Amino acid sequence: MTEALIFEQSRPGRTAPAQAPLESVDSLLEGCELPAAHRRSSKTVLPEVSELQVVRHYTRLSQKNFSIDTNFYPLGSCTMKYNPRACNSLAMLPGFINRHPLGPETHGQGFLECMYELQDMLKSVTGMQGVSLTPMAGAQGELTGVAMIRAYHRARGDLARNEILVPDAAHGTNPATATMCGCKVVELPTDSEGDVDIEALRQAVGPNTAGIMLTNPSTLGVFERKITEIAKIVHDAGGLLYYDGANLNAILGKVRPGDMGFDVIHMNLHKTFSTPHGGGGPGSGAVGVGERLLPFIPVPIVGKDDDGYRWLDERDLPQSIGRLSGFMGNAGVLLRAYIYMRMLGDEGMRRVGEFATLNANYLMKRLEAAGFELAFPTRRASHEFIITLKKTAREHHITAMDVAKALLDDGFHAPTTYFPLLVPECLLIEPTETESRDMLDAFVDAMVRIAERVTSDPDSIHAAPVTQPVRRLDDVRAAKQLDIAWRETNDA
Amino acid sequence: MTEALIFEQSRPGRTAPAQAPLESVDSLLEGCELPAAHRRSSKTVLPEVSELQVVRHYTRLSQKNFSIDTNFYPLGSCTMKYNPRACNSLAMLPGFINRHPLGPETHGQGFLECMYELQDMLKSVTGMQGVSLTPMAGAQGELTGVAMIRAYHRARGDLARNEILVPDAAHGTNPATATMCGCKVVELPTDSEGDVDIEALRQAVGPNTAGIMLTNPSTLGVFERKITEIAKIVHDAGGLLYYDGANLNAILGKVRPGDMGFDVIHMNLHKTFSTPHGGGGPGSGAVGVGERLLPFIPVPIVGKDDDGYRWLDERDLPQSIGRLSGFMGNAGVLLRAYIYMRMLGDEGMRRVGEFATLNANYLMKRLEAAGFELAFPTRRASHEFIITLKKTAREHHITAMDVAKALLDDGFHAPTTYFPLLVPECLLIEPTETESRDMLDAFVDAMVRIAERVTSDPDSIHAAPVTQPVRRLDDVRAAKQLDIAWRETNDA
Amino acid sequence: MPFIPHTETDIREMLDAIGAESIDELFDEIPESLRIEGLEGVPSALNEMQVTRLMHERAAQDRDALSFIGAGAYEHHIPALVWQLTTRGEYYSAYTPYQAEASQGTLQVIYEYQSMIASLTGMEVSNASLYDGASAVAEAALMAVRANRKSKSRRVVFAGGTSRTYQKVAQAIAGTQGLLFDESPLDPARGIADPEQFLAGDEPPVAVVIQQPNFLGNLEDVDALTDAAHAVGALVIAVVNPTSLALIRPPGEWGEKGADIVCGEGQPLGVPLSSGGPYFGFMTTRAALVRQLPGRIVGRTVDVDGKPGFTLTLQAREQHIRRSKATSNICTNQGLMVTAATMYLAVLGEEGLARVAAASHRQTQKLVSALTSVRGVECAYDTPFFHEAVLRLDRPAADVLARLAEHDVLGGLDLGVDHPELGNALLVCATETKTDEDIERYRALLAEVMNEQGSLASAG
Amino acid sequence: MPFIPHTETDIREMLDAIGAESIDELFDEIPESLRIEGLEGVPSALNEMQVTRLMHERAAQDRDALSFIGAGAYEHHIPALVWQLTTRGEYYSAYTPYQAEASQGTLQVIYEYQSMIASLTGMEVSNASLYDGASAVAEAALMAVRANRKSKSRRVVFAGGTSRTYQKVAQAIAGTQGLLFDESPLDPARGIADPEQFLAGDEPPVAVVIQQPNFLGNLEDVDALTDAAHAVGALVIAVVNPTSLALIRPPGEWGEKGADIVCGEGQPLGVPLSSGGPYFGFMTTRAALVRQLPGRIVGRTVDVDGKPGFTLTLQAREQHIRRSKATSNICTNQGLMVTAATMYLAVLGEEGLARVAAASHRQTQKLVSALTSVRGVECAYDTPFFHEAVLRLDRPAADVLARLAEHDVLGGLDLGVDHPELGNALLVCATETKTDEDIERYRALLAEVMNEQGSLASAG
Ligand SMILES: Cc1ncc(COP(=O)(O)O)c(C=O)c1O
Ligand SMILES: Cc1ncc(COP(=O)(O)O)c(C=O)c1O
Repeated sequence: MTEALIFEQSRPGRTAPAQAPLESVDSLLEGCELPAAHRRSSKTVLPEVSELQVVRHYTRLSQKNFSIDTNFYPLGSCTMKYNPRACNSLAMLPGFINRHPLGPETHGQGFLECMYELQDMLKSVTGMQGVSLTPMAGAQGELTGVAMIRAYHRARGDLARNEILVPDAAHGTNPATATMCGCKVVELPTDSEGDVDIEALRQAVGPNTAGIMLTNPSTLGVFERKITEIAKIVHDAGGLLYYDGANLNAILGKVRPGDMGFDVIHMNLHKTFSTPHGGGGPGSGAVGVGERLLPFIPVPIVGKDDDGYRWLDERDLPQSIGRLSGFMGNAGVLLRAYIYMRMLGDEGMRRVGEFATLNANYLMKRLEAAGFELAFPTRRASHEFIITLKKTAREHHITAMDVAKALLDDGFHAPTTYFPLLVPECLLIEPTETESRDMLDAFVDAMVRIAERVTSDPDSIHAAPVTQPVRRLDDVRAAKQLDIAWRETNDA
Repeated sequence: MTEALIFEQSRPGRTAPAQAPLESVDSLLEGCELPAAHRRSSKTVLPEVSELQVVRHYTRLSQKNFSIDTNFYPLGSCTMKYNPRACNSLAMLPGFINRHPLGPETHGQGFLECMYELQDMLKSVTGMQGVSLTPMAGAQGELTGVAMIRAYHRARGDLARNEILVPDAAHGTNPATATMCGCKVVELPTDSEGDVDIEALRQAVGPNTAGIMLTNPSTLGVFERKITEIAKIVHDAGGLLYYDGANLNAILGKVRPGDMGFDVIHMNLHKTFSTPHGGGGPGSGAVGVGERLLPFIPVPIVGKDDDGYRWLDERDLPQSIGRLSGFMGNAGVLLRAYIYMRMLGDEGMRRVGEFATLNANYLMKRLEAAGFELAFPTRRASHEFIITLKKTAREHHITAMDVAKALLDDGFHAPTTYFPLLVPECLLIEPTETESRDMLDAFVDAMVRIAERVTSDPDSIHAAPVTQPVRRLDDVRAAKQLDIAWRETNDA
Repeated sequence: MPFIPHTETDIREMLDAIGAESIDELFDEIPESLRIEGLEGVPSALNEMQVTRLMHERAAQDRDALSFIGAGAYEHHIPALVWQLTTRGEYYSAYTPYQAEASQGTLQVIYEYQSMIASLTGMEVSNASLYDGASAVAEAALMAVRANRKSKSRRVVFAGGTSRTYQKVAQAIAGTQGLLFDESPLDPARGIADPEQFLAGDEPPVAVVIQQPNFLGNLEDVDALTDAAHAVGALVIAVVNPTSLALIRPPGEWGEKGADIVCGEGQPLGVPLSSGGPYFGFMTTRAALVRQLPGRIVGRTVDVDGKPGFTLTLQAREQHIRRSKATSNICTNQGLMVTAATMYLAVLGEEGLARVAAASHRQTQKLVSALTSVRGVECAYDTPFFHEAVLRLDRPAADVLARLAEHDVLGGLDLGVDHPELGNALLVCATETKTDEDIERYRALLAEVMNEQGSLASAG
Repeated sequence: MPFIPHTETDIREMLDAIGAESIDELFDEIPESLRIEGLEGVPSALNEMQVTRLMHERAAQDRDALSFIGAGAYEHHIPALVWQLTTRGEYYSAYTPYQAEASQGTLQVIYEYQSMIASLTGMEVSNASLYDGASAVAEAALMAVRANRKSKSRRVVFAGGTSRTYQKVAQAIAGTQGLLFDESPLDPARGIADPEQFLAGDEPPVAVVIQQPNFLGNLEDVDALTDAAHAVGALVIAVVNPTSLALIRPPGEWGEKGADIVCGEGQPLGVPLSSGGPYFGFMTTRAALVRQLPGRIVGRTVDVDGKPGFTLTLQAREQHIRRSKATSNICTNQGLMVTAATMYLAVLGEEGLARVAAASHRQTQKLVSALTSVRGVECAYDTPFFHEAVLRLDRPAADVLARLAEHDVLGGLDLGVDHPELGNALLVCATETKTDEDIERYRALLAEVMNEQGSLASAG
């Protein structure tokens, strides 16, 4: 059923009085000096609804979502794994959520201790020398990393280095970040087996090379086998290596970016460390750095001395690239990651990479056996892998998008579609380690049923989804007849 | 989609290891003296599932429910009003939920203070002299009340009084309770306007009369107008009056059972005081008593002296009918009621009865205007009212049950059907004060649409519901081919 | 007007539709003389912020003691998922699943619950819950009387170690129907019922009640007791701790034929202590006795399309159908608690629950060893126990407990009140939540208190 | 293996299906030399019970101070429903609504959010969130440069009262793209930017940033500043506290033409303080500039049946489509916080939010009166403020604050660190959460501390 907008449920004069001060505005402002010139007189669209209406509306809306808690969600590159419920309730203990970010360190030792230990654990799993928790998502981690690379070169007077090498398979945030840091993006081609084209790389590096941004395993779902060679080439050319940690889940406990030769890394704690994705965020893009970039790390970070834990800021780290957020970053997300890591422990952490990889390889083999075409059939899957529907698209006019929509009807969230851009009609599938084999088998069954319908009943696939709150939406109209904010008038 | 039973998702050897001690049973029991003769060897059906499976299963199952938080739920006699979310979170503060019931009073002054004040507020709104919070639901409150009435007569040596008068419209718990207390039930007829038949009452009372159980307003949705006369008749005959507080919501702040002449009352805190119904409970059936029954009140209750709050028990109340629960009753429910009452305050409490009554009368008039037949067209509705579909049933073979099912398809929970038993094909409709007029109008619209289909498309009503997870269920088969516990074998 | 959504316009138009001048007029059938104007004694409204602060202050007063009290309510770790899911509005704010098609969530949960608890107790069928363990015993006694048609007796014998509170509650609830409750002697040396004396003398009872582990924590000789009761034609009501059943032989396997009715307190299965409730009572039995069960029962069936689904069944036992002849007056039960328990049992599983039971047992063994190393403290019995045990002190437990409590250690239950015959006895409990450090903290504090009081005593 | 559901059988059969001997074999493409064996520095696993206890202990260390700190993050009452609903799994564990049909819940919430925040700021369009207020300012500066094609300047001027932290963050994020940030002079007497000197000298900037209320709590003369900026062809970026907008004129109404871009910290709208995050940054603008907005945007459209629905739109601005030419690199944003904020705004409504704002204002007025009654404490400015004000002390604020904190009163922010030019200055804040008793507690304690330190000083 369509759920009316909250604005449409509004009635003049209705309120939820338990939620606001009991006195009226006029009575509250009596005797206060708030000049009329500053006072607002215009109305807003804020709805006038009861508390029950709010509860009912947002409860009902929630039911219109797929989520990990309700559906298998194999969205490649996003690591949609189980978010332990304890992480939520413990991170929201009153002591944590009521603490003001500028409160004195004496009143935050519990929180600071968690952050300090989190920094240490993240160093340990990545093989880096320093960690800053402040970036608020992967993309901000990237920005931090490239800014540090830039600062490093500048500190050495190496001002010409403003090119960032990025494989063509890279996530969009990589090139966007390089631009945001005032760098030029140099795209690197991928070879037929999904590795970076080494020759092209050799050509590309030079005195302008600031660094390279790599995801390993890459967004193609394969491990970059020549990583040590790449590292050598880039380092020899005077560049630094940035590791996009979005895919860290694949190798957790198996191999460390620091050991591969990376100088800086961001980690998506909302992926590998299972903080919730929240319908689009918040995440955390904590960064780890090697020796060379240590002085440039963004502040604040948590240090420890005889008096306990304390913030280190610009005064402690004068070469820091500075601050990226109003306070210290997404503390609540960091707490969730901390709790998750403590529950995994060293052994559990190793198992993450192992079982994420087992699930992906199993699913890949089963889909291959069922007739689906793999993008890189000669390769191991990492924690994810790609199938391409280019033949189906060509022969039956059923696209990756069509298959994605048909999956929704079977109760499965679709894999990532049309990314990476260089594989046509692709589905990037990431089951994660927290899904059972039964679920993977059920997914294969659904894919097989869809494949059968491709020939037997293609229209039904074009018509999909039919079991969702809406059917396929008119995206063109959405962009052309832009309606992105409700107004009293446009519906009255 | 059908959600497989949790047992069907089980696989041997699968666990949710974060939830149990990390050591194995054998290792835990090493060196412990637990004789083999006591050890269990048989298996259970407890499922072997992962934490994600549990979260996903019970999240998905929850979505198969109608509830106040998702639907209008005008279930007569049940007072399905908004359950404020603050009542939930505040009653579950660690200090409250971690407190052991036998912990010392020194460690429970916060809780005890709430209970003491709750007792007082309940006295105030009912006009009674004493309150015990211990009964765990309305029915247990009834049992408490009748047991006190019995104890009162016995204490006076009045041993013959073992008859309880109960109107024929009474809720099933009333006669069932009387029986459970070893009393005989004498049924009283109702007159055509919904009042107790006074003449019949006069006939019925006598030296065996222990008391009468009344709901006022009655389950017919009307206020018993001759209540003072009834009270006099029963009292004169030596009996006491029991007030079934299930319908207290109708008169909260307007009139008090104590003032009507009742000697004992139970309150369904899960109705009038908005504690959640929890899919069937828990509730609370706190009892209030007048002067005469004070000595017999069940223990424990909370008292106050110079040292603070403390439990009063059998030692303080030697004539008490005793204990009805292992500890003190449904403390968490009581806390929710307390919080609710504090948020309403005196004025808010008065408004409850007013707006519950306004909503019921409005809905009644609108349905009458739309052609529905009222059971008591000459009467005011209380907080609820009855329509009868006997004509529709006779002429179109569409029953109250059919209409109930059709309402589900429109997203409305059905009113109470086939209760009270004496009104044929009845729907007992209780909107509560927390529903908006818009919602009531939408309900009328739905009823009108159904009424139209009664003639235009009766089959569609017989076929309803069609939008729910299942269609109409085979109740006969459920009782005949009894399947009330899953066993490995019966599905393997 | 908290929680009331009406605008002034609504009120006016609604009254117009009704044809009334004022809301007050809607109450015109109520005798004027009865109407009240104010509600003295109810303070004026607090908003949510104010009540939040108030409740935080109150809760803060009750916080943070290290507790070794059991005695019928047990502190266990409750997985975070349990209450995060249980309080979802769809469970929390629904009612009894009268409209089955719109309540399949609750119904399937109850069906799963019934299956789990029946299996855990070793029985065939279960109801959907009763109020709590104590009242369940009362209902079980009434059920036994109904079920044991061969017996003319109304006498019900409690094995000597059964909770005195449960006995009192049974008396209060079932006593009015003429049931006569007796307690069999406790073997003072072993702290369990003596099978020899269990049913000695008197007329054979209609039913017996055997608690395992008993209130003192000890493991009864349930086989002998069960067989003795069956031998005289009595039904056996087992009262059990559900956690223990992952480790200990279930009532369905007691003696030759097994217990007939099993009930108990469900609280240990994922329900917080909460000062005593809400908890839930469970009750299971043999299939043959299902029609005597009190309370709701959910059955699996199919819909008109043959699709499986769930519905309330065997309602003819219940008050809303059978009225004065119902098996019980229970209507609202403890559904939400059962929802929590089902999730708890699902996520723990057999192995997890067994570990909880085993860890509780081991920590209690450690606790007893530690505390009895303190001078003046000894073990009252040498009987196998589960996760509670009775200690005997050389002085009244109340004084010791009070001193411990000053240091926020709640040292157990003073048995002096309900069991004066046991002397200076203290019932202690440890579960998997108590670490070795917690036990050591208790021991050290106890040693200090005993020492200090001892020297005080000798000084005085 | 926490959270991993595989049984031994699963593993074996899965490896068989893959054709691998062991899980390790699946890593055979990774150079042997890089593979590690253990994870030193990661402690071994705790179960949920253990980590629960640990976190309770840690949280207990951080608890229960009476705080008068604001400075960009504000303590407000958050209705209980907000986080009970926001943490429902369907919101909590979903991701960016890439599959619109299966994400209508999240999408409609964001559409409602966009509508509310656009309206509250007096603008036409909004994005779906940025990371926080500080980074939103940086994004706004970058957006202004893109949008103001007429200007050749890369200079952005901050009005003097703008948060220094925001300035630093803008520098760190946008500085690498060659933006030059300047701060205009603060009128030392009034604690606001002087409109006369605002854009004096130098080349006209591409944009200006005006914070209202400014970091010192004072209300700027936004009309004059806005018009001055527009007069020289600069775009106006407004940085606002969203709570204040229920009471204070919104940026859309500043000066002749209104601000061009509005951003700020969304935290006051239902997001807990949580040591600094996660919060969310909001950004709204005029419809004409929508294609320059960074971040996600949700639009309303219809499905193939003509039924209304919601979807991500204008994605061509974003990194996943436009890559190096995107309006920003932002991908994951702060969706869950926006979900909370939407519920917060819905349940408060305009009237509720205005009351929160008015109560905060009044309590701050009372706070200032109370504290300035203490000897050695005076008001730094006589300018209208919203819910923060600067006090000047006769000694360094740090010492005073430290003493107050010992009594669990957090007396405000010492401005000595970021604003040494203001002398011994203290930024204090009260919201609707501070009662008259709270204020009196602070006053009394401050008087004591000032007195004690005073006498100590004279004694020493
Ligand atoms: C490969 C890759 N890199 C970077 C990112 C950006 O991370 P975030 O969304 O946390 O900004 C993502 C996220 O989807 C990603 O998949
Ligand atoms: C009129 C009436 N009396 C008594 C009861 C019994 O109350 P409870 O269900 O709390 O036992 C009810 C509950 O539905 C009722 O409606």
